[in-house]
Amino acid sequence: MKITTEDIPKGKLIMISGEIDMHTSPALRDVLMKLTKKKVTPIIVDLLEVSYMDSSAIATFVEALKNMMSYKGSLRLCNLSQRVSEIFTFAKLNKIFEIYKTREDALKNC
Amino acid sequence: MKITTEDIPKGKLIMISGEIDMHTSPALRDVLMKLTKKKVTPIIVDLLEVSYMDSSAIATFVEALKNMMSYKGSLRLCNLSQRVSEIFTFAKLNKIFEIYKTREDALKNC
Amino acid sequence: MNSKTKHIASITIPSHPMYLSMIRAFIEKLLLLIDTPPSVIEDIKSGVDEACSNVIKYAYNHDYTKSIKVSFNCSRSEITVTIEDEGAFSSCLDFKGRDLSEVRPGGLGIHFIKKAFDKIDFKRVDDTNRLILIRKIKKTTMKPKKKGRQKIRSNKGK
Amino acid sequence: MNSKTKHIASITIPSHPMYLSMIRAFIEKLLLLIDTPPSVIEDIKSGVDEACSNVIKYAYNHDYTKSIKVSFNCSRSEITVTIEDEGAFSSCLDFKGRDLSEVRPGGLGIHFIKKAFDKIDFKRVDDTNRLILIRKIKKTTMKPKKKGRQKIRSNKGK
Ligand SMILES: Nc1ncnc2c1ncn2[C@@H]1O[C@H](COP(=O)(O)OP(=O)(O)O)[C@@H](O)[C@H]1O
Ligand SMILES: Nc1ncnc2c1ncn2[C@@H]1O[C@H](COP(=O)(O)OP(=O)(O)O)[C@@H](O)[C@H]1O
Repeated sequence: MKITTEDIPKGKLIMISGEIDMHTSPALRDVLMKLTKKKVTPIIVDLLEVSYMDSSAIATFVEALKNMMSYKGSLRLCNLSQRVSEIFTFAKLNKIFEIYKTREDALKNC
Repeated sequence: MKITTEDIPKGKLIMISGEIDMHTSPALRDVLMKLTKKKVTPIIVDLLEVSYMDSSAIATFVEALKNMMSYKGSLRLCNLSQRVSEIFTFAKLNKIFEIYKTREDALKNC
Repeated sequence: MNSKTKHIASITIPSHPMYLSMIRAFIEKLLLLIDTPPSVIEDIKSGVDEACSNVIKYAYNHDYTKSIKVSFNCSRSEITVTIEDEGAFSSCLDFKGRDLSEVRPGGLGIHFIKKAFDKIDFKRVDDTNRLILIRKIKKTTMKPKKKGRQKIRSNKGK
Repeated sequence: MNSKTKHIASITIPSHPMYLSMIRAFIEKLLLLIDTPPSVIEDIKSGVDEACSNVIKYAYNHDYTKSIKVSFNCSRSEITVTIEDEGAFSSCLDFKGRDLSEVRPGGLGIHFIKKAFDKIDFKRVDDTNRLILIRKIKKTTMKPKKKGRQKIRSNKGK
Protein backbone atom coordinates (compact mmCIF):
# COMPACT_ATOMS: atom_id res chain seq x y z
CA MET A 1 0.00 0.00 0.00
CA LYS A 2 1.11 3.53 -0.77
CA ILE A 3 -0.51 6.71 0.51
CA THR A 4 -0.07 10.12 -1.10
CA THR A 5 -1.68 13.26 0.31
CA GLU A 6 -2.30 16.50 -1.51
CA ASP A 7 -3.48 19.90 -0.34
CA ILE A 8 -6.69 21.06 -1.95
CA PRO A 9 -8.29 24.54 -1.67
CA LYS A 10 -10.26 23.33 1.34
CA GLY A 11 -9.30 20.14 3.17
CA LYS A 12 -7.10 17.26 2.05
CA LEU A 13 -6.97 14.70 -0.74
CA ILE A 14 -5.64 11.24 0.05
CA MET A 15 -4.74 8.83 -2.74
CA ILE A 16 -4.26 5.20 -1.81
CA SER A 17 -2.85 2.46 -3.99
CA GLY A 18 -2.32 -1.26 -3.47
CA GLU A 19 -3.78 -3.53 -0.82
CA ILE A 20 -5.24 -2.34 2.47
CA ASP A 21 -5.14 -5.19 4.98
CA MET A 22 -4.25 -5.95 8.59
CA HIS A 23 -0.60 -5.19 7.82
CA THR A 24 -1.03 -1.91 5.98
CA SER A 25 -4.17 -0.36 7.51
CA PRO A 26 -2.31 0.99 10.59
CA ALA A 27 -0.40 3.37 8.27
CA LEU A 28 -3.69 4.56 6.78
CA ARG A 29 -5.10 4.97 10.28
CA ASP A 30 -2.12 7.15 11.26
CA VAL A 31 -2.73 9.49 8.34
CA LEU A 32 -6.47 9.76 8.99
CA MET A 33 -6.10 10.20 12.76
CA LYS A 34 -3.64 13.05 12.29
CA LEU A 35 -6.04 14.84 9.97
CA THR A 36 -9.15 14.31 12.09
CA LYS A 37 -7.28 15.47 15.18
CA LYS A 38 -6.65 18.74 13.36
CA LYS A 39 -10.35 18.77 12.39
CA VAL A 40 -9.52 18.87 8.68
CA THR A 41 -12.57 18.87 6.40
CA PRO A 42 -13.37 17.68 3.83
CA ILE A 43 -11.12 14.62 3.58
CA ILE A 44 -11.36 13.12 0.13
CA VAL A 45 -10.09 9.57 -0.28
CA ASP A 46 -9.36 8.40 -3.81
CA LEU A 47 -9.53 4.60 -3.94
CA LEU A 48 -8.84 4.25 -7.69
CA GLU A 49 -5.70 2.17 -7.26
CA VAL A 50 -6.89 0.06 -4.35
CA SER A 51 -6.81 -3.57 -5.45
CA TYR A 52 -7.86 -5.15 -2.15
CA MET A 53 -9.53 -4.03 1.06
CA ASP A 54 -10.23 -6.06 4.19
CA SER A 55 -12.36 -5.46 7.28
CA SER A 56 -9.59 -3.53 9.02
CA ALA A 57 -9.65 -1.01 6.17
CA ILE A 58 -13.39 -0.59 6.62
CA ALA A 59 -12.90 -0.26 10.39
CA THR A 60 -10.33 2.47 9.78
CA PHE A 61 -12.71 4.48 7.61
CA VAL A 62 -15.54 4.03 10.11
CA GLU A 63 -13.30 5.27 12.92
CA ALA A 64 -12.29 8.34 10.90
CA LEU A 65 -15.91 9.04 10.05
CA LYS A 66 -16.89 8.87 13.73
CA ASN A 67 -14.09 11.28 14.66
CA MET A 68 -15.20 13.68 11.95
CA MET A 69 -18.82 13.60 13.09
CA SER A 70 -17.70 15.37 16.28
CA TYR A 71 -16.74 18.44 14.22
CA LYS A 72 -19.31 17.95 11.44
CA GLY A 73 -16.51 17.16 8.96
CA SER A 74 -17.08 15.57 5.59
CA LEU A 75 -15.36 12.32 4.61
CA ARG A 76 -15.73 11.54 0.92
CA LEU A 77 -14.71 8.37 -0.87
CA CYS A 78 -14.33 8.21 -4.64
CA ASN A 79 -13.25 5.93 -7.49
CA LEU A 80 -14.34 2.72 -5.81
CA SER A 81 -13.73 -0.40 -7.93
CA GLN A 82 -16.67 -2.75 -8.34
CA ARG A 83 -15.31 -5.05 -5.65
CA VAL A 84 -14.60 -2.26 -3.16
CA SER A 85 -18.04 -0.83 -3.83
CA GLU A 86 -19.60 -4.26 -3.16
CA ILE A 87 -17.73 -4.46 0.12
CA PHE A 88 -19.22 -1.17 1.34
CA THR A 89 -22.68 -2.30 0.26
CA PHE A 90 -22.22 -5.70 1.93
CA ALA A 91 -21.16 -3.98 5.16
CA LYS A 92 -24.23 -1.74 4.89
CA LEU A 93 -21.97 1.32 4.85
CA ASN A 94 -22.75 2.54 1.34
CA LYS A 95 -25.42 4.88 2.75
CA ILE A 96 -23.30 5.95 5.73
CA PHE A 97 -20.33 7.22 3.71
CA GLU A 98 -20.40 9.98 1.12
CA ILE A 99 -19.45 7.98 -1.96
CA TYR A 100 -18.64 9.69 -5.27
CA LYS A 101 -18.03 8.18 -8.66
CA THR A 102 -15.13 10.39 -9.72
CA ARG A 103 -12.59 12.55 -7.97
CA GLU A 104 -14.04 15.60 -9.74
CA ASP A 105 -17.45 14.89 -8.20
CA ALA A 106 -15.92 14.48 -4.75
CA LEU A 107 -13.93 17.71 -5.10
CA LYS A 108 -17.00 19.88 -5.74
CA ASN A 109 -17.39 22.62 -3.09
CA CYS A 110 -13.80 22.28 -1.89
CA MET B 1 1.71 -17.53 -22.06
CA LYS B 2 0.03 -16.25 -25.19
CA ILE B 3 1.30 -16.60 -28.75
CA THR B 4 0.17 -14.42 -31.64
CA THR B 5 1.46 -14.88 -35.18
CA GLU B 6 1.37 -12.38 -38.00
CA ASP B 7 2.19 -12.63 -41.68
CA ILE B 8 4.96 -10.34 -42.82
CA PRO B 9 6.04 -9.67 -46.44
CA LYS B 10 8.53 -12.53 -46.16
CA GLY B 11 8.30 -15.13 -43.37
CA LYS B 12 6.42 -14.96 -40.09
CA LEU B 13 6.32 -12.77 -36.98
CA ILE B 14 5.62 -14.47 -33.63
CA MET B 15 4.73 -12.39 -30.59
CA ILE B 16 4.92 -14.11 -27.21
CA SER B 17 3.66 -12.75 -23.91
CA GLY B 18 3.76 -14.09 -20.37
CA GLU B 19 5.83 -16.89 -18.92
CA ILE B 20 7.49 -19.63 -20.98
CA ASP B 21 8.10 -22.64 -18.78
CA MET B 22 7.77 -26.42 -18.73
CA HIS B 23 3.98 -26.06 -18.85
CA THR B 24 3.72 -23.56 -21.68
CA SER B 25 6.77 -24.24 -23.88
CA PRO B 26 5.11 -27.23 -25.65
CA ALA B 27 2.61 -24.80 -27.21
CA LEU B 28 5.49 -22.62 -28.43
CA ARG B 29 7.24 -25.71 -29.78
CA ASP B 30 4.10 -26.65 -31.75
CA VAL B 31 4.01 -23.25 -33.43
CA LEU B 32 7.71 -23.28 -34.28
CA MET B 33 7.75 -26.89 -35.50
CA LYS B 34 4.84 -26.23 -37.88
CA LEU B 35 6.68 -23.26 -39.37
CA THR B 36 10.07 -24.96 -39.70
CA LYS B 37 8.43 -28.01 -41.29
CA LYS B 38 7.12 -25.64 -43.98
CA LYS B 39 10.61 -24.15 -44.22
CA VAL B 40 9.34 -20.67 -43.41
CA THR B 41 12.06 -18.01 -43.23
CA PRO B 42 12.71 -15.63 -41.61
CA ILE B 43 10.91 -16.37 -38.34
CA ILE B 44 10.95 -13.29 -36.14
CA VAL B 45 10.18 -13.81 -32.48
CA ASP B 46 9.21 -10.74 -30.46
CA LEU B 47 9.90 -11.37 -26.77
CA LEU B 48 8.82 -7.93 -25.52
CA GLU B 49 6.09 -9.23 -23.24
CA VAL B 50 7.92 -12.29 -21.97
CA SER B 51 8.26 -11.98 -18.21
CA TYR B 52 9.90 -15.33 -17.53
CA MET B 53 11.78 -17.96 -19.52
CA ASP B 54 13.12 -21.31 -18.34
CA SER B 55 15.52 -23.85 -19.86
CA SER B 56 12.71 -25.55 -21.78
CA ALA B 57 12.06 -22.27 -23.59
CA ILE B 58 15.72 -22.06 -24.54
CA ALA B 59 15.67 -25.72 -25.64
CA THR B 60 12.66 -24.95 -27.84
CA PHE B 61 14.45 -22.09 -29.58
CA VAL B 62 17.61 -24.17 -30.04
CA GLU B 63 15.56 -26.97 -31.60
CA ALA B 64 13.87 -24.55 -34.01
CA LEU B 65 17.23 -23.04 -34.92
CA LYS B 66 18.66 -26.47 -35.68
CA ASN B 67 15.67 -27.31 -37.89
CA MET B 68 16.07 -24.04 -39.75
CA MET B 69 19.78 -24.63 -40.36
CA SER B 70 18.80 -27.53 -42.65
CA TYR B 71 17.16 -25.05 -45.04
CA LYS B 72 19.39 -22.07 -44.25
CA GLY B 73 16.48 -20.26 -42.61
CA SER B 74 16.88 -17.22 -40.40
CA LEU B 75 15.53 -17.20 -36.80
CA ARG B 76 15.58 -13.72 -35.28
CA LEU B 77 14.82 -12.80 -31.70
CA CYS B 78 14.01 -9.25 -30.67
CA ASN B 79 12.94 -7.11 -27.71
CA LEU B 80 14.68 -9.22 -25.08
CA SER B 81 14.28 -7.90 -21.54
CA GLN B 82 17.45 -7.54 -19.51
CA ARG B 83 16.79 -10.82 -17.71
CA VAL B 84 15.98 -12.75 -20.90
CA SER B 85 19.07 -11.30 -22.52
CA GLU B 86 21.18 -12.39 -19.53
CA ILE B 87 19.78 -15.91 -19.85
CA PHE B 88 20.90 -16.19 -23.46
CA THR B 89 24.33 -14.86 -22.55
CA PHE B 90 24.58 -17.23 -19.59
CA ALA B 91 23.66 -20.18 -21.85
CA LYS B 92 26.33 -18.98 -24.32
CA LEU B 93 23.66 -18.67 -26.98
CA ASN B 94 23.83 -14.90 -27.48
CA LYS B 95 26.25 -15.38 -30.37
CA ILE B 96 24.39 -18.36 -31.82
CA PHE B 97 21.05 -16.60 -32.26
CA GLU B 98 20.42 -13.53 -34.37
CA ILE B 99 19.40 -11.10 -31.64
CA TYR B 100 17.96 -7.67 -32.45
CA LYS B 101 17.15 -4.79 -30.18
CA THR B 102 13.85 -3.76 -31.73
CA ARG B 103 11.25 -5.38 -33.93
CA GLU B 104 12.01 -2.83 -36.64
CA ASP B 105 15.66 -3.95 -36.71
CA ALA B 106 14.64 -7.60 -36.91
CA LEU B 107 12.17 -6.89 -39.71
CA LYS B 108 14.78 -5.37 -42.03
CA ASN B 109 15.05 -7.29 -45.33
CA CYS B 110 11.75 -9.09 -44.87
CA MET C 1 -10.68 -31.90 -14.68
CA ASN C 2 -11.95 -35.31 -13.71
CA SER C 3 -14.81 -35.07 -11.23
CA LYS C 4 -12.89 -37.17 -8.70
CA THR C 5 -9.66 -35.23 -9.12
CA LYS C 6 -8.63 -33.33 -6.01
CA HIS C 7 -6.24 -30.49 -6.42
CA ILE C 8 -4.32 -30.25 -3.24
CA ALA C 9 -2.07 -27.34 -2.60
CA SER C 10 -1.06 -25.59 0.60
CA ILE C 11 0.93 -22.69 1.91
CA THR C 12 2.50 -22.10 5.31
CA ILE C 13 3.49 -18.61 6.39
CA PRO C 14 4.70 -16.94 9.60
CA SER C 15 1.87 -15.49 11.71
CA HIS C 16 2.88 -11.95 10.80
CA PRO C 17 0.37 -9.69 9.01
CA MET C 18 2.92 -8.88 6.29
CA TYR C 19 2.57 -12.42 4.95
CA LEU C 20 -1.21 -12.27 4.53
CA SER C 21 -0.65 -10.84 1.04
CA MET C 22 1.15 -14.08 0.13
CA ILE C 23 -1.89 -16.12 1.08
CA ARG C 24 -4.12 -13.89 -1.02
CA ALA C 25 -1.77 -14.14 -4.02
CA PHE C 26 -1.60 -17.92 -3.59
CA ILE C 27 -5.40 -18.19 -3.54
CA GLU C 28 -5.77 -16.00 -6.60
CA LYS C 29 -3.22 -17.98 -8.60
CA LEU C 30 -4.53 -21.38 -7.55
CA LEU C 31 -8.19 -20.61 -8.16
CA LEU C 32 -7.45 -19.01 -11.54
CA LEU C 33 -5.58 -22.15 -12.59
CA ILE C 34 -8.66 -24.25 -11.85
CA ASP C 35 -10.98 -21.82 -13.69
CA THR C 36 -12.85 -20.39 -10.72
CA PRO C 37 -15.09 -17.40 -11.53
CA PRO C 38 -13.58 -14.04 -10.46
CA SER C 39 -16.33 -13.21 -7.95
CA VAL C 40 -15.83 -16.55 -6.18
CA ILE C 41 -12.08 -15.93 -6.10
CA GLU C 42 -12.63 -12.51 -4.51
CA ASP C 43 -15.00 -13.94 -1.90
CA ILE C 44 -12.63 -16.75 -0.96
CA LYS C 45 -9.66 -14.38 -0.84
CA SER C 46 -11.54 -12.11 1.57
CA GLY C 47 -12.90 -14.94 3.70
CA VAL C 48 -9.56 -16.68 4.13
CA ASP C 49 -7.74 -13.38 4.72
CA GLU C 50 -10.16 -12.47 7.52
CA ALA C 51 -9.91 -15.91 9.09
CA CYS C 52 -6.11 -15.72 9.05
CA SER C 53 -6.16 -12.19 10.51
CA ASN C 54 -8.30 -13.57 13.32
CA VAL C 55 -5.82 -16.38 13.92
CA ILE C 56 -3.08 -13.78 14.38
CA LYS C 57 -5.27 -11.61 16.63
CA TYR C 58 -7.07 -14.19 18.74
CA ALA C 59 -5.38 -17.60 18.53
CA TYR C 60 -1.85 -16.18 18.62
CA ASN C 61 -2.65 -12.95 20.46
CA HIS C 62 -0.38 -11.04 18.05
CA ASP C 63 2.58 -13.36 18.50
CA TYR C 64 4.11 -12.97 15.04
CA THR C 65 6.63 -15.81 15.37
CA LYS C 66 4.20 -18.70 14.95
CA SER C 67 2.85 -20.14 11.73
CA ILE C 68 -0.38 -20.52 9.80
CA LYS C 69 -1.10 -23.21 7.24
CA VAL C 70 -3.77 -22.85 4.59
CA SER C 71 -4.66 -25.90 2.47
CA PHE C 72 -6.89 -26.25 -0.54
CA ASN C 73 -8.81 -29.22 -1.71
CA CYS C 74 -10.96 -28.77 -4.75
CA SER C 75 -13.41 -31.06 -6.44
CA ARG C 76 -15.92 -30.29 -9.17
CA SER C 77 -18.59 -29.52 -6.59
CA GLU C 78 -16.76 -27.71 -3.80
CA ILE C 79 -13.65 -25.92 -2.67
CA THR C 80 -12.48 -26.81 0.83
CA VAL C 81 -10.06 -24.52 2.61
CA THR C 82 -8.47 -25.66 5.86
CA ILE C 83 -6.74 -23.14 8.11
CA GLU C 84 -4.50 -24.51 10.82
CA ASP C 85 -2.72 -22.82 13.70
CA GLU C 86 -1.06 -23.94 16.91
CA GLY C 87 -2.42 -21.14 19.05
CA ALA C 88 -4.69 -21.16 22.04
CA PHE C 89 -7.87 -23.18 21.70
CA SER C 90 -9.86 -20.67 19.81
CA SER C 91 -12.84 -21.28 17.63
CA CYS C 92 -14.65 -18.46 15.92
CA LEU C 93 -17.66 -20.74 15.44
CA ASP C 94 -19.56 -19.41 18.44
CA PHE C 95 -18.76 -15.81 17.69
CA LYS C 96 -20.94 -13.46 15.81
CA GLY C 97 -19.85 -10.36 13.99
CA ARG C 98 -21.51 -7.14 14.95
CA ASP C 99 -25.04 -6.30 13.87
CA LEU C 100 -24.46 -4.67 10.50
CA SER C 101 -26.96 -1.90 11.21
CA GLU C 102 -24.73 -0.75 14.05
CA VAL C 103 -21.99 1.53 12.68
CA ARG C 104 -18.74 0.94 14.57
CA PRO C 105 -15.24 -0.21 13.72
CA GLY C 106 -14.63 -3.98 13.83
CA GLY C 107 -16.83 -7.02 13.89
CA LEU C 108 -16.95 -7.44 10.11
CA GLY C 109 -14.47 -10.28 9.59
CA ILE C 110 -16.87 -13.05 10.49
CA HIS C 111 -19.39 -11.64 8.03
CA PHE C 112 -16.82 -11.86 5.21
CA ILE C 113 -16.03 -15.45 6.17
CA LYS C 114 -19.73 -16.39 6.14
CA LYS C 115 -20.25 -14.60 2.82
CA ALA C 116 -17.51 -16.66 1.20
CA PHE C 117 -18.32 -20.08 2.58
CA ASP C 118 -21.42 -22.28 2.70
CA LYS C 119 -20.19 -24.44 5.55
CA ILE C 120 -17.85 -23.64 8.43
CA ASP C 121 -16.50 -26.29 10.72
CA PHE C 122 -13.96 -26.31 13.54
CA LYS C 123 -11.86 -29.08 15.05
CA ARG C 124 -9.24 -29.09 17.76
CA VAL C 125 -6.76 -31.84 16.85
CA ASP C 126 -3.94 -32.33 19.36
CA ASP C 127 -2.60 -28.79 19.78
CA THR C 128 -3.90 -27.56 16.49
CA ASN C 129 -6.94 -25.43 15.68
CA ARG C 130 -8.38 -26.52 12.37
CA LEU C 131 -10.96 -24.29 10.71
CA ILE C 132 -12.61 -26.00 7.74
CA LEU C 133 -14.33 -23.75 5.22
CA ILE C 134 -16.39 -25.15 2.35
CA ARG C 135 -17.58 -23.26 -0.68
CA LYS C 136 -20.03 -25.06 -2.96
CA ILE C 137 -19.49 -24.59 -6.68
CA LYS C 138 -22.42 -24.16 -9.01
CA LYS C 139 -21.55 -26.30 -12.01
CA THR C 140 -22.71 -23.79 -14.56
CA THR C 141 -20.51 -21.02 -13.19
CA MET C 142 -17.31 -23.06 -13.47
CA LYS C 143 -16.89 -22.99 -17.24
CA PRO C 144 -16.37 -19.45 -18.45
CA LYS C 145 -13.36 -20.24 -20.61
CA LYS C 146 -12.11 -17.03 -22.09
CA LYS C 147 -11.09 -16.99 -25.72
CA GLY C 148 -7.51 -16.07 -26.44
CA ARG C 149 -6.36 -17.02 -22.98
CA GLN C 150 -4.34 -20.18 -22.88
CA LYS C 151 -6.43 -23.07 -21.69
CA ILE C 152 -5.01 -24.48 -18.53
CA ARG C 153 -6.16 -27.90 -17.50
CA SER C 154 -5.16 -30.13 -14.67
CA ASN C 155 -4.90 -33.19 -16.87
CA LYS C 156 -3.08 -31.53 -19.74
CA GLY C 157 -0.27 -33.57 -21.12
CA LYS C 158 -1.30 -36.71 -19.30
CA MET D 1 15.16 -8.24 10.79
CA ASN D 2 16.99 -9.71 13.72
CA SER D 3 20.06 -11.65 12.62
CA LYS D 4 18.77 -14.78 14.32
CA THR D 5 15.27 -14.45 12.93
CA LYS D 6 14.33 -17.20 10.51
CA HIS D 7 11.49 -16.60 8.16
CA ILE D 8 9.96 -19.93 7.43
CA ALA D 9 7.40 -20.28 4.73
CA SER D 10 6.54 -23.17 2.46
CA ILE D 11 4.31 -24.14 -0.41
CA THR D 12 3.09 -27.54 -1.57
CA ILE D 13 1.73 -28.03 -5.06
CA PRO D 14 0.71 -30.96 -7.25
CA SER D 15 3.52 -32.29 -9.45
CA HIS D 16 1.91 -30.85 -12.57
CA PRO D 17 3.82 -28.28 -14.65
CA MET D 18 0.87 -25.86 -14.53
CA TYR D 19 1.58 -25.24 -10.84
CA LEU D 20 5.22 -24.24 -11.35
CA SER D 21 4.04 -20.66 -11.89
CA MET D 22 2.63 -20.71 -8.33
CA ILE D 23 6.02 -21.58 -6.94
CA ARG D 24 7.64 -18.76 -8.89
CA ALA D 25 5.00 -16.26 -7.71
CA PHE D 26 5.45 -17.47 -4.12
CA ILE D 27 9.22 -17.02 -4.32
CA GLU D 28 8.90 -13.55 -5.81
CA LYS D 29 6.45 -12.39 -3.13
CA LEU D 30 8.37 -13.91 -0.23
CA LEU D 31 11.78 -12.61 -1.27
CA LEU D 32 10.41 -9.14 -2.00
CA LEU D 33 8.92 -9.05 1.51
CA ILE D 34 12.33 -9.72 3.00
CA ASP D 35 14.04 -7.11 0.79
CA THR D 36 16.02 -9.41 -1.47
CA PRO D 37 17.68 -7.68 -4.45
CA PRO D 38 15.82 -8.25 -7.76
CA SER D 39 18.70 -10.09 -9.44
CA VAL D 40 18.91 -12.57 -6.55
CA ILE D 41 15.14 -13.08 -6.72
CA GLU D 42 15.37 -13.85 -10.45
CA ASP D 43 18.23 -16.30 -9.92
CA ILE D 44 16.42 -18.14 -7.13
CA LYS D 45 13.17 -18.21 -9.10
CA SER D 46 14.98 -19.80 -12.05
CA GLY D 47 16.98 -22.24 -9.94
CA VAL D 48 14.00 -23.51 -7.97
CA ASP D 49 11.80 -23.68 -11.08
CA GLU D 50 14.39 -25.83 -12.87
CA ALA D 51 14.85 -28.09 -9.85
CA CYS D 52 11.06 -28.59 -9.59
CA SER D 53 10.78 -29.27 -13.33
CA ASN D 54 13.43 -31.95 -12.87
CA VAL D 55 11.48 -33.47 -9.99
CA ILE D 56 8.46 -33.79 -12.30
CA LYS D 57 10.56 -35.20 -15.14
CA TYR D 58 12.97 -37.50 -13.33
CA ALA D 59 11.78 -38.25 -9.80
CA TYR D 60 8.10 -38.57 -10.78
CA ASN D 61 8.65 -39.57 -14.40
CA HIS D 62 5.84 -37.18 -15.45
CA ASP D 63 3.33 -38.54 -12.95
CA TYR D 64 1.37 -35.34 -12.38
CA THR D 65 -0.67 -36.62 -9.42
CA LYS D 66 2.10 -36.44 -6.80
CA SER D 67 3.23 -33.41 -4.85
CA ILE D 68 6.24 -31.14 -4.43
CA LYS D 69 7.02 -29.11 -1.34
CA VAL D 70 9.28 -26.06 -1.42
CA SER D 71 10.33 -24.51 1.92
CA PHE D 72 12.23 -21.33 2.66
CA ASN D 73 14.42 -20.53 5.57
CA CYS D 74 16.10 -17.16 5.57
CA SER D 75 18.65 -15.61 7.87
CA ARG D 76 20.68 -12.46 7.40
CA SER D 77 23.48 -14.41 5.79
CA GLU D 78 21.75 -17.02 3.64
CA ILE D 79 18.57 -18.21 2.02
CA THR D 80 17.95 -21.94 2.24
CA VAL D 81 15.46 -23.56 -0.09
CA THR D 82 14.45 -27.17 0.47
CA ILE D 83 12.64 -29.08 -2.27
CA GLU D 84 10.96 -32.33 -1.28
CA ASP D 85 9.33 -35.05 -3.36
CA GLU D 86 8.25 -38.61 -2.79
CA GLY D 87 9.42 -39.90 -6.13
CA ALA D 88 12.03 -42.49 -7.04
CA PHE D 89 15.40 -42.08 -5.39
CA SER D 90 16.79 -39.44 -7.63
CA SER D 91 19.53 -37.00 -6.89
CA CYS D 92 20.67 -34.50 -9.45
CA LEU D 93 23.92 -34.08 -7.50
CA ASP D 94 25.95 -36.41 -9.69
CA PHE D 95 24.56 -35.06 -12.90
CA LYS D 96 26.11 -32.46 -15.01
CA GLY D 97 24.36 -30.24 -17.48
CA ARG D 98 25.66 -30.23 -20.99
CA ASP D 99 28.85 -28.50 -21.99
CA LEU D 100 27.65 -24.99 -22.74
CA SER D 101 29.79 -24.74 -25.87
CA GLU D 102 27.76 -27.58 -27.35
CA VAL D 103 24.60 -26.21 -28.95
CA ARG D 104 21.71 -28.63 -28.42
CA PRO D 105 18.33 -28.58 -26.71
CA GLY D 106 18.31 -29.58 -23.03
CA GLY D 107 20.92 -29.90 -20.34
CA LEU D 108 20.64 -26.30 -19.11
CA GLY D 109 18.55 -26.75 -15.96
CA ILE D 110 21.43 -27.84 -13.75
CA HIS D 111 23.40 -24.78 -14.86
CA PHE D 112 20.57 -22.49 -13.71
CA ILE D 113 20.43 -24.27 -10.36
CA LYS D 114 24.19 -23.88 -9.89
CA LYS D 115 24.05 -20.22 -10.94
CA ALA D 116 21.45 -19.49 -8.26
CA PHE D 117 22.93 -21.39 -5.34
CA ASP D 118 26.29 -21.51 -3.61
CA LYS D 119 25.76 -24.88 -2.02
CA ILE D 120 23.68 -27.84 -3.15
CA ASP D 121 23.01 -30.80 -0.94
CA PHE D 122 20.86 -33.91 -1.24
CA LYS D 123 19.37 -36.24 1.34
CA ARG D 124 17.13 -39.25 1.06
CA VAL D 125 14.98 -39.32 4.22
CA ASP D 126 12.59 -42.26 4.46
CA ASP D 127 10.81 -42.16 1.11
CA THR D 128 11.51 -38.53 0.48
CA ASN D 129 14.09 -36.86 -1.74
CA ARG D 130 15.27 -33.66 -0.13
CA LEU D 131 17.28 -31.21 -2.21
CA ILE D 132 18.79 -28.43 -0.11
CA LEU D 133 19.84 -25.29 -1.91
CA ILE D 134 21.73 -22.51 -0.16
CA ARG D 135 22.27 -19.00 -1.47
CA LYS D 136 24.67 -16.81 0.49
CA ILE D 137 23.65 -13.20 0.93
CA LYS D 138 26.19 -10.45 0.69
CA LYS D 139 25.31 -8.11 3.53
CA THR D 140 25.81 -4.97 1.51
CA THR D 141 23.43 -6.06 -1.21
CA MET D 142 20.58 -6.66 1.22
CA LYS D 143 19.75 -3.08 2.08
CA PRO D 144 18.60 -1.22 -0.98
CA LYS D 145 15.48 0.23 0.65
CA LYS D 146 13.62 2.14 -1.98
CA LYS D 147 12.23 5.52 -1.06
CA GLY D 148 8.50 5.92 -1.41
CA ARG D 149 7.86 2.22 -1.19
CA GLN D 150 6.29 1.13 2.05
CA LYS D 151 8.91 -0.35 4.32
CA ILE D 152 8.08 -3.88 5.20
CA ARG D 153 9.81 -5.43 8.15
CA SER D 154 9.46 -8.75 9.81
CA ASN D 155 9.37 -7.24 13.26
CA LYS D 156 7.03 -4.38 12.44
CA GLY D 157 4.36 -3.83 15.00
CA LYS D 158 6.02 -6.00 17.57
N1 LIG E 1 -9.98 -17.44 15.58
C1 LIG E 1 -10.68 -16.85 16.59
N2 LIG E 1 -10.46 -17.24 17.86
C2 LIG E 1 -11.15 -16.68 18.87
N3 LIG E 1 -12.06 -15.73 18.74
C3 LIG E 1 -12.32 -15.30 17.52
C4 LIG E 1 -11.66 -15.83 16.37
N4 LIG E 1 -12.13 -15.20 15.30
C5 LIG E 1 -13.05 -14.33 15.74
N5 LIG E 1 -13.18 -14.37 17.08
C6 LIG E 1 -14.10 -13.56 17.90
O1 LIG E 1 -15.19 -13.14 17.08
C7 LIG E 1 -15.30 -11.71 17.12
C8 LIG E 1 -15.75 -11.17 15.78
O2 LIG E 1 -14.71 -11.36 14.84
P1 LIG E 1 -14.61 -10.43 13.56
O3 LIG E 1 -15.97 -10.40 12.91
O4 LIG E 1 -13.49 -10.91 12.71
O5 LIG E 1 -14.36 -8.97 14.09
P2 LIG E 1 -13.15 -8.25 14.85
O6 LIG E 1 -11.93 -9.12 14.78
O7 LIG E 1 -12.99 -6.97 14.12
O8 LIG E 1 -13.65 -8.06 16.24
C9 LIG E 1 -13.94 -11.20 17.55
O9 LIG E 1 -14.00 -9.96 18.19
C10 LIG E 1 -13.44 -12.30 18.45
O10 LIG E 1 -13.90 -12.11 19.77
N1 LIG F 1 15.92 -34.66 -9.83
C1 LIG F 1 16.65 -35.42 -10.70
N2 LIG F 1 16.64 -36.75 -10.59
C2 LIG F 1 17.35 -37.53 -11.43
N3 LIG F 1 18.09 -37.06 -12.44
C3 LIG F 1 18.14 -35.75 -12.61
C4 LIG F 1 17.43 -34.84 -11.75
N4 LIG F 1 17.68 -33.59 -12.18
C5 LIG F 1 18.49 -33.72 -13.23
N5 LIG F 1 18.78 -35.00 -13.50
C6 LIG F 1 19.68 -35.52 -14.58
O1 LIG F 1 20.59 -34.49 -14.95
C7 LIG F 1 20.51 -34.20 -16.35
C8 LIG F 1 20.70 -32.72 -16.61
O2 LIG F 1 19.59 -31.98 -16.09
P1 LIG F 1 19.19 -30.58 -16.68
O3 LIG F 1 20.44 -29.75 -16.72
O4 LIG F 1 18.06 -30.03 -15.91
O5 LIG F 1 18.78 -30.83 -18.20
P2 LIG F 1 17.60 -31.60 -18.91
O6 LIG F 1 16.52 -31.89 -17.93
O7 LIG F 1 17.16 -30.64 -19.97
O8 LIG F 1 18.21 -32.85 -19.48
C9 LIG F 1 19.13 -34.71 -16.76
O9 LIG F 1 19.08 -35.06 -18.13
C10 LIG F 1 18.92 -35.87 -15.84
O10 LIG F 1 19.49 -37.06 -16.39
